[in-house]
Amino acid sequence: MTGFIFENAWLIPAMPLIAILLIAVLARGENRGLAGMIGSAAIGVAFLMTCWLGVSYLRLADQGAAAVTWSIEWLRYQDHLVVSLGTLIDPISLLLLVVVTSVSLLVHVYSLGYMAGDEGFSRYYVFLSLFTFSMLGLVLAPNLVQMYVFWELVGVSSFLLIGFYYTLPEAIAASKKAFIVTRFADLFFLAGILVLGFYVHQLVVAGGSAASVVGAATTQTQALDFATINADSVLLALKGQTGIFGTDLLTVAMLLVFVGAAGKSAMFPLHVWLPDAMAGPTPVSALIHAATMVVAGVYLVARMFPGFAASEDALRVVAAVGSFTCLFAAVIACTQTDIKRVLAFSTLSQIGYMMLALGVASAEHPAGFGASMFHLYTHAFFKALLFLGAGSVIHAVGSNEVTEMGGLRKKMPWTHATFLTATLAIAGVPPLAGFFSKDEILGAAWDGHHALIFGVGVFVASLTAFYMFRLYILTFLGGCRSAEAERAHESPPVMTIPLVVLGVMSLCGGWIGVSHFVLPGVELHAHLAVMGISVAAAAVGIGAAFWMYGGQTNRAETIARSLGGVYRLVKHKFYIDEIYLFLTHMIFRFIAAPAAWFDRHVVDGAMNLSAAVVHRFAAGMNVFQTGQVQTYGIWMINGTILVMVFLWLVQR
Amino acid sequence: MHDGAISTVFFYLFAASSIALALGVVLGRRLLRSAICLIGVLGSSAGLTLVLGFEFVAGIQVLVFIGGIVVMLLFAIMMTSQGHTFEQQPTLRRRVAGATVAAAFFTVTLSAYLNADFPVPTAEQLAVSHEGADEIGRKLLSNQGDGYIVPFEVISLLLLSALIGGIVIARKHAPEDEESDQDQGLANHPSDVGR
Amino acid sequence: MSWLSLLILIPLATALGVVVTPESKWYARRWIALWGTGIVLALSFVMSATYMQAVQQRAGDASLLTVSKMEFEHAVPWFSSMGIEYHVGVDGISMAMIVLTAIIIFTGVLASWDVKERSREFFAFLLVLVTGVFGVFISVDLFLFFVFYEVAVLPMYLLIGVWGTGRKEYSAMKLTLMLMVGSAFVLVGLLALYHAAGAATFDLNKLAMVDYSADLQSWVFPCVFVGFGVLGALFPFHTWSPDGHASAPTAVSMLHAGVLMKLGGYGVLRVAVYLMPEGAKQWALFFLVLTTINIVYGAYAAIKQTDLKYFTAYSSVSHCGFVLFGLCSLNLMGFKGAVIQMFSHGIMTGLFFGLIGMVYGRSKTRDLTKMGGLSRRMPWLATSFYIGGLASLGLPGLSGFVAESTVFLGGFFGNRWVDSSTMRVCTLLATSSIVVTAVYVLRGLARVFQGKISNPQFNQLDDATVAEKLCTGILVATLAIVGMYPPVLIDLIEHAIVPIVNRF
Amino acid sequence: MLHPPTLTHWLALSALLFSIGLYGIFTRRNAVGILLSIELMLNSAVLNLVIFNRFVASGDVDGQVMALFVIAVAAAEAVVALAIFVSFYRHRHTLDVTEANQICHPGNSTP
Repeated sequence: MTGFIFENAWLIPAMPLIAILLIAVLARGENRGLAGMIGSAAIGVAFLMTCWLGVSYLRLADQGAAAVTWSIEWLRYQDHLVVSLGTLIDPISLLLLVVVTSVSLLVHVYSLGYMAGDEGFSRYYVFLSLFTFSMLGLVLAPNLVQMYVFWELVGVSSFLLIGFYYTLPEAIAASKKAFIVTRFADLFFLAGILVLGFYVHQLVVAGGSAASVVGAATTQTQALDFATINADSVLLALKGQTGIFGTDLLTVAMLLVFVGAAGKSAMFPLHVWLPDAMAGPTPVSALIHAATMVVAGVYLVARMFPGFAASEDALRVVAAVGSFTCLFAAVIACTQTDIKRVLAFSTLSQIGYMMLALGVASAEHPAGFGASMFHLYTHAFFKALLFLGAGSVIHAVGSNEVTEMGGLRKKMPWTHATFLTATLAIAGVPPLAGFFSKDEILGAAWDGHHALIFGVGVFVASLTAFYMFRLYILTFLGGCRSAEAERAHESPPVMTIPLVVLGVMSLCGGWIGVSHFVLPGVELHAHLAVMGISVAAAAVGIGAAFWMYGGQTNRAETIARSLGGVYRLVKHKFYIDEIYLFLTHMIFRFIAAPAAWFDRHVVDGAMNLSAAVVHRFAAGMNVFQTGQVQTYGIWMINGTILVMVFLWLVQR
Repeated sequence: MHDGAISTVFFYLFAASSIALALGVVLGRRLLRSAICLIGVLGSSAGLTLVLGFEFVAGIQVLVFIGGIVVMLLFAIMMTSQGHTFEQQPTLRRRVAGATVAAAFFTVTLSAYLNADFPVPTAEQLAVSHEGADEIGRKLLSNQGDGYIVPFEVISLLLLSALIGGIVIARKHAPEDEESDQDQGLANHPSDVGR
Repeated sequence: MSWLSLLILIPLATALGVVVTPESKWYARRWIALWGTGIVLALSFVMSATYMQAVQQRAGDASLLTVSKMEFEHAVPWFSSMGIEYHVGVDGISMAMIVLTAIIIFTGVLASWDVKERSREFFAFLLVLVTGVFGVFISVDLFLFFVFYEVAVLPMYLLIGVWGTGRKEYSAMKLTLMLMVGSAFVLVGLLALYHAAGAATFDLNKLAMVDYSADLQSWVFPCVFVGFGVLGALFPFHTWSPDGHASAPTAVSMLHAGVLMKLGGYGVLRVAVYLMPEGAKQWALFFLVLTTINIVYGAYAAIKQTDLKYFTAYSSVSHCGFVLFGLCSLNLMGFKGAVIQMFSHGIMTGLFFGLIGMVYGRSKTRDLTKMGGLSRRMPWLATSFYIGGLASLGLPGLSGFVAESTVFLGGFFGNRWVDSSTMRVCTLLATSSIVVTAVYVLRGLARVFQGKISNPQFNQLDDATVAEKLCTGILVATLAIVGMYPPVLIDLIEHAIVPIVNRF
Repeated sequence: MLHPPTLTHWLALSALLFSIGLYGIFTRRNAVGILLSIELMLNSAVLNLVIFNRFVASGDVDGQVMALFVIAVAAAEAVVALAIFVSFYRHRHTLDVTEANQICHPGNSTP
């Protein structure tokens, strides 16, 4: 894999980094309008370079090749544990590069309109560029540590962007929550890195001397490179060692990594931060909390897929968590009225879909792997479109509540058209993008004989169609339910053009054979039966939505009332936030407060006690210090005499 | 005064008087009387020095010790006593302790003397005449190896600085207080000013 | 005359210059101090570069595998009857510490730009203090080391007692007494080693040649470890640190938390671990548990603090725990991580205390509950604070991550002498502190800088002055440079750590 | 007949005088009294010097020179002591040394 763009792939993430510096230097005060231009231009260049890279890659004879095309030594822990920063080019990293740069470019452009006039305009673009830089670095990571490094960096840029409106208490709380929950998950990721680092390092060192396990271990073999970890011999050796709780070591390591992935991808039960993260600006939600960052977890699992596949238990956990989250979030989405929250739960559900797809794949039948990547790719476009469309609506109406919208179809034609496209795409209506990817996932589940998962998938497909059309109907159809909605008008072109581009992608994105690109040489076949089932499910969902919300009836309310407690439970997101809040309070009250008290009173008390004892003793000694020179003199002379007598006696 | 018998007599005479008067110095409760006793002790000491044959030193003792120092102490007593010249009796414990220390010191010193092996002077050594004053003067001002010019100058500096120091310590502190100080005399101290 | 002696002579000369500046030109003092420390800073960079060249020239020298090779060595007999010498020299570890000290004192002077009260004594003491710190880092002779160690501790008492705030006398006394007790332990240990080595030399590398009996090491090692550990805020001897830091004036907190606490870790590495590998093997487990408590407990205690300085002080306790934790790992990564953490935490906490001083100087309160929304009025300070906070929670790209990840790997890899599962449990517990750190850092920062402006008086506050911008800018840049390109630091220290590891 | 005094006699006399002075130092409560005792001791030291000059190094005058120095020092000491007494008395209206056991007397602002 040679060529200028391969060997200089680092230029792609470098672009947003340069943008940050330029914005910091140039776009201050009155010039802050420049920030958007600089940021958009830089990411535009990055996008063009990605296209160049993609085209060069497609021209290669060896399809599906993977290579680290550029690297520099970064952090030298010890021999065989040298971390390099590098660029790993293979189909999935290329796919993610395309997704990230294109969506990011569109969001940058869209924000020119959406954020115009905000006093934190240049700050916004700095954060956005920081995020893009980190995400690109994450995607290109050739080793676990680089992955972790940029993993944390995307986390912090997400934190900064959620808390962008830093005077709003809910934004502050949401940003902290997002960071801490994902950080908690990252702890497990880090532990996974430690476990893998130690045991793979052991194998590499042994391989270097005895050439036993890792055949071709050289001094250049680094334990934490994906190339080393994903090697079959290493995985086999890890599977052979016992871990804790009666599982093998590989499963332990992979599960630890998966917890990290689940945190970033907001899988149940670590999903609580994502709905709150909608407190950030809407384009941010589109870019970070829908299209790119939250799929990092999926990407991580895909990156380490050989490990998950080798340890079948870990893969089963992935499938279970994925399908549960997918169902759970879809159910909640049906009851929410905040437009961004509905989309957030829909994101959760779709990421669950991707995890589910990975879970049903295996080394022999990797179809699910391709399907997952395919869905990641299509989802990025239609979900970004949905969020940007929602942003356009919020911009016009000034509220997030669908109860204050309605009837926007005529007033915002471009937004309406593109939003509808995306809704159809996510609902899985042929021939839009979502249909193909969802169909492949269901097909993979079917092929893998995972009946339960297949059932869940179909049911969620139906639910997805239902809640998305519910949202669409409430927002765009019917009559206006508030004065703001009456006055709403279409957004400026700088906002609608990205919508149209994304609309086109949602429409046609599915026609590209991503699965073939990701899994070259694997024979994939379509299932007409599965296609039929999924289309039927979508139709049922859409029909139900129109039946309940289409007319002027209040069937929805009637049903909600008849469900009673169950509805309330779902509406309050199963009270999981409250449980977390309770647990946090418990930690504060029963660990932190006692620790602080203990320190002040016991540890410090002990120190003060020892000081007091010395003081008491000194006070006792003070009796001898009369301050009378005469007394001192008596003691002194007496002492001298005694010493003299003593010396004299000794001498004799 | 090298005549053996006479010097023996004088030795015992002066020794007895100096011990008796010294006891008077430390035991008497009247300061003035103690000071008078001290004059006696110093006088006896000068006599003893004379017995040893050192006329010059004896003269200096009388001049400086008695004529200078003790007179100054008498001034001190006069300046600081306001009628009650009786000194309070020290506590018994203090007296016992002091006596013990003094006795112990005396015992140790004496036993050291008794055990020491001093070169016993021969008769002709003892008979060497001591034309002291000129020899002393030469030695004091000599800068040769065994001369005392440097200590001599140091002592003169010391005396000068003691003189200045004495003035500085005893003078009234704040210059601006001088007028009121003069009104109130010695009984004044700085914090009283302005009351 | 060695280059190294300049490191102690220049601060001393600067102190002298400050003292003789007439009272009418008090503003000249800070310029003198700034120039003096600036020269030291430049010198430290030049020396690091020279050191790196020297290291590359003797790469592969097999005789240096177990003895630390010093550069810029210079020895003059001092008390020759006892074998005490004025013997100075540096290896990579001390070089890194010297650079750290130079950066902190330079920025510390900038942070004290507006000290007007008794500025003569203040700057003089500050410079004497830093002379002692430099002296410790350049000493090869352990007696000299100890002398400088005491020189570094004592001015602290006056600096806190006179220029401090709050319960300053109490804090100053507590700090000085506890550190003195610690140094008494150290002295006992040093004398024991000196005696066991034949009472002929205090030279570190000559002492290192001696084969001490395991019995001796088994009691001297804990003595020295605890002695230095007091300075390194080892649990349960850390309580001087919150009070001391809370009361100290800005530059002193910076220097103290940034550099002086590092003397603890440095001493443990240089004296305890280097000279007594057997003792280290015996005691590693015990101290590992203690430092784990340090890390976790410090972090939890920080959550409940409402005073910004107490908050940072407890976070320092937690972070300094990583230094000692790394040293207890007894392997290459542990030691390396510990040294990186010393550097990183020094810069980071220097930044924190500097910023707290600046914020306090404006808002006149350090109570978290009374602050809010300050980032609107002081964006520069808020940004710097956030970067410092992110570094302290181990964000990659800033130096904290480099240090902590190395320490964690070191702890997880363990060694042959300590039960590996215990090591791993401790490591994972220590690792868990990064979440707690995230909690308290984010809460604290959100309280101070985010939200609505809590007090109408805050609307009048200004952002950083030029001196303050320079001060925070240098520290932030250092954090970022080490974090983004760790080889600058790792190349410097690695050659010095290898001999220590090889002794095990 | 009286025994002619030997060196030991002389030394015993001077030691006795010194011991008496020592006793005085410890028991007198008045500062001037203590000074008197000190003079007594200095005097015995002078005596000792001349005694040794006479009996041990009778050819030299060094003992006498030393005696002169002691006398000079005694004079200097008396001057300073006197000044201190006057100053002390002015502050405290007494010369009782048992009262003088603190550097900073309460109620007495440091000048």
